[in-house]
Amino acid sequence: MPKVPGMIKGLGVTARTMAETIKPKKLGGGAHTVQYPHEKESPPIRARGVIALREDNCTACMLCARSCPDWCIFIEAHKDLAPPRRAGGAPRKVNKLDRFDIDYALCMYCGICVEVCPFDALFWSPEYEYSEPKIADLLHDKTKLGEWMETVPEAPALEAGAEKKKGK
Amino acid sequence: MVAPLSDDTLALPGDGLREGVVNALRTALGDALLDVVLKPNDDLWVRVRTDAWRQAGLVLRDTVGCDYFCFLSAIDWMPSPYGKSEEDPTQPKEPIDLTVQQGYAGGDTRLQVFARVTNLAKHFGVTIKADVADAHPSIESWVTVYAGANWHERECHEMFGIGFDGHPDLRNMYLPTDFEGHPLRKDFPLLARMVKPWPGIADVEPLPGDDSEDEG
Amino acid sequence: MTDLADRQKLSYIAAQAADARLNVELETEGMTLNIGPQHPATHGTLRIIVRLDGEQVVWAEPSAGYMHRGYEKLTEVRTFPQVTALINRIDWLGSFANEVPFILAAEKLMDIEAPPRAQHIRTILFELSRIANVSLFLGDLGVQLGAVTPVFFAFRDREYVLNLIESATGGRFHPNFDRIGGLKDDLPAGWIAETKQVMKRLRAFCDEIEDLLFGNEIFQSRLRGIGVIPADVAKQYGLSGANLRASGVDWDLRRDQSLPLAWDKVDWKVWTHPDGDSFARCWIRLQETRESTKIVDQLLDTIPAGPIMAKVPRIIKVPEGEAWVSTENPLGEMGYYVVSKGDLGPFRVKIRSASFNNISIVPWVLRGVYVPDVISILASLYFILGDIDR
Amino acid sequence: MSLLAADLPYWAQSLLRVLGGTVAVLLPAGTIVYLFLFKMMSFMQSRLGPMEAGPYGSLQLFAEVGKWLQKEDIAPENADTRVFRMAPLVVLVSTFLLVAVVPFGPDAYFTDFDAGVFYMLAVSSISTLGILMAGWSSANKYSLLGGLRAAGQLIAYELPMVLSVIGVVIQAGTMNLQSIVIQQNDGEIFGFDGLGNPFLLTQFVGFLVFMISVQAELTQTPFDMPIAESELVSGYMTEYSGFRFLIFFIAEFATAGVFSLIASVLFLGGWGLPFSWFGWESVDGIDNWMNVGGPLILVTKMVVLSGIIMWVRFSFPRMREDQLQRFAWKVLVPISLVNIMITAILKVVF
Repeated sequence: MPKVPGMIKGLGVTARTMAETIKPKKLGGGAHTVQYPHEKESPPIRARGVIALREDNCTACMLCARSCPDWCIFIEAHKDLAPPRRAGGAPRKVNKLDRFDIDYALCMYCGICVEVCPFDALFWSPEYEYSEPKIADLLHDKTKLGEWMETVPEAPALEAGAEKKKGK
Repeated sequence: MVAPLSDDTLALPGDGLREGVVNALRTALGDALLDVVLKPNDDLWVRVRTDAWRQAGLVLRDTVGCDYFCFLSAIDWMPSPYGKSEEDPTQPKEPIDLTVQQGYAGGDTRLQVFARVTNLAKHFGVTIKADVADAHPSIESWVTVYAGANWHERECHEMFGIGFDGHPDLRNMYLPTDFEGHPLRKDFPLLARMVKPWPGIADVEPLPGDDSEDEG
Repeated sequence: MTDLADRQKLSYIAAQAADARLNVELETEGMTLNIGPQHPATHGTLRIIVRLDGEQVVWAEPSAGYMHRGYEKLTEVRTFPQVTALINRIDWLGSFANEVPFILAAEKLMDIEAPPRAQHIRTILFELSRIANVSLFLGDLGVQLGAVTPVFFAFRDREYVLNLIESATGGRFHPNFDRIGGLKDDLPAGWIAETKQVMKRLRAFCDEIEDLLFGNEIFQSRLRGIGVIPADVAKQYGLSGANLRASGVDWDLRRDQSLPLAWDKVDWKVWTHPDGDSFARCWIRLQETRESTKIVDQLLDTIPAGPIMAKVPRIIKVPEGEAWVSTENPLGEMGYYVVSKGDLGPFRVKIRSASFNNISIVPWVLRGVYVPDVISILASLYFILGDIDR
Repeated sequence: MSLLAADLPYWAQSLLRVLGGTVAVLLPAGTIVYLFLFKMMSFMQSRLGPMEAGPYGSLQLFAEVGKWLQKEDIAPENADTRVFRMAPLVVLVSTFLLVAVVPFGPDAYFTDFDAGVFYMLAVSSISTLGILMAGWSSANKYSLLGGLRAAGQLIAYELPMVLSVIGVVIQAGTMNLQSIVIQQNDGEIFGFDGLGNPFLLTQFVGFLVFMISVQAELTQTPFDMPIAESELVSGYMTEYSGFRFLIFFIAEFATAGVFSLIASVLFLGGWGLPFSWFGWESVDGIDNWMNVGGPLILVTKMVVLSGIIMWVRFSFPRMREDQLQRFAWKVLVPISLVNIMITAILKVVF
């Protein structure tokens, strides 16, 4: 067979792609793009979208703030009395959060804070739609971070051959 | 399977390959070869006298066969006088030990130039170091040995303030021409860490009327 | 080969002649053209100052540093885990590949080795980031030469690779997944099957690009014999990766050094090309993308079971010492010279990035070419700004 | 004589002609931009293109025009302001002048004069002037390089274009575009008149050369060095924005449309269908509905041709300046000269 000139082949590639795109979705064609915001792609479970805070678990131990490479976590707390664990015990002294801010304008989404947290207070949520017109509004306080908790998914099942993981 | 490495790479237990390199360097440079650290089957560090820097490069290129230029840079061995800016301002500052202590293959000066070249045929690399005087840090240029050293020496010049004699064009590469200071020297402060307070300071208000220290 | 060397010589003579013409024959001044820092062809902010006689380059000088972020300084105030989060921004298109040599260097200093499963998955992700990176190059190449369509194909199919990386690591561009002693997490269920599908796609993408671009006669006439770099010059300048192999040097760090990664367990080929011209560099990258999909396919079948983390203390202090580890990254040889003083963080990290060396040859290779060739040569050398400036 | 001329006063005729001319320039431009630049290009790249403005994005063009019109009219400080401002208009004028000779139907034409081909080739080079003006006056090195490249390129490709049309002129024996259309539809090939005699068949080489030259005249890829966005940012258009850029943009696609119209007139039988289908004997026998149907047929042919132009544009990389010149002088010019010789010989023989 004589060699087809490369230019003709090139025209063939674009024509084929056009046919693919025009072909209805049902037949396996269609565009590869998604018409945001009418339809949305759901990010994978592990996607690092936004950090959620479970306030009750936080002990203000400062580990996350110290391990943050960007210094974008700010924590203040006060001592408080909590009801005893067992009935009849003495009330426990706990650290209650006054302030837990993450400045998403600085955050580089490395996930180190979530990883170092020893008390399971920080979680990743794949939520991504929280852009703001004003940069100052990207500072999420503890209420807002707490609201993200609803969007935190279960950790995905693991591929065959993986060891069972302990903890989170 | 991938083609096996050449026979020379599968070095002997004593790593005859790298020992051969050291011997070749010693023969060519004599007592200008100051120190050697050899990790068998892993890596090789040599330190040469400052005035033998260019000659060592020539020997490495022509005799040892390391004709591939990997990188050239410098180290400031003085510990940073500023620490990591991660201390509580309310606590007294711990003094920082500023003794200069060099790494592999030793050294006498605070600043050291080091470079790495590779032998592509026999699959090994050599890290070569040389001291540069603290007062007037300068050393011969490698541009005539390895053409690629040009940019690396320019970078090194602006970042460490080390002069390279015989370099054709020792302009700043990244910084503005009138920039003062040498950013990668340890005594150059990292301002980004100093203008902001460290957020890692524990800020927990005690219960009213409770002065007992932290527990659990 | 001699033919190409002759062409290079001719372009040199042409540059000299143009230089002479500027001052003597016509008493013109020539024109200094700033390509960049804001220019469509410099993907980032690289500035190239060229002096022209007509459209012929008499002299060219890249001016980097518009994006210098001082990573070598920043690493000195960070702990080892924090450095990992930082350095995957060096070559932002192949980010996981940036983490690996640094982690390997730290592991070398600590004298630990990741378990086989972790090594395997590291290699897979490494190759995926290579595919993500180089597929974008293949598309971008078209844009640099005026063909608009390939880049959309590249973005289209790279998206699938990025989705894979995201579903495994959580980050599309900055995985921060590699840890001293292993990996952060195991693969999610179903990932292997999905990856195999995507690899099939990517091979089809390579075929499309080959038909659309590499087979095109205009494309070939634009790149063949342009920007010839002979092997000895390439080695002198420390060119690496596809740029070096395109000059006929058979050198691939994946094969030519022993690292605790899984490349030696599968069957693949190192491609070289004798010409050393722009076309050779692009062609090598195309072949390497195909080769990478093959590597990934084979590795997926042989992932060993077991843990993904070695026994590592919770707070990592790296013992005193110096270590150099480099790997064959998408752009070329990427290495870290890590000096530790037994602290939480490194004492000094010298980052040897591929693009810095690859671009340092630009003044040499651009003399005597025409303005359109400036673009095609730069495109074929393939640099990422973050990788030059660090 | 023209149908319109018979019934209407002069001012109405003129008004109608101006309106018709505007429509004839803007409609093809709009069609090409929406159909090919927005949609075909997107489909070829596995995406959908603009979808928000209007059903299936069909009003996107109006949105774009609205955006451009709102923008400030900026001229660089060092620019030669008067020339800078005039340049886009000069380019657009060439398009309007071109469309004046295109026949749209048996009676639907703006002018009908005997040197149509000659005129068409002459006015098409006015746009070169505009581009050179834009490149020179912008006070920008990229623009200057782009303008000079454009001048060199357009002059180089003018020649093969002229030479390829000469084949048609020899075969038709006239330079009147209307007569060329009628000849093609009225003609026969070796006694078979089912297809008429479109010059595409007899002048295939000429057609190819003409289309390649058109591609170059329009500075579409693979001949888009004057714009060359990866080298020269935007070439001679670098400094333009707002409605002056819009005029360049319209001119680019309107000219693509007009050249496709001319190519279909010269090679594809223009507004006509083979006369034998309807049993028309001569021009006078043509039914009157062809004055409406003719333009539609012509536009259909135009869409096909400009589709090919755009298809090539979206698929190919760009050539280098010296390669382009070499291609024009060493390949296209000799081929079209040979084509003229063969046509002339055959004309004498038959």
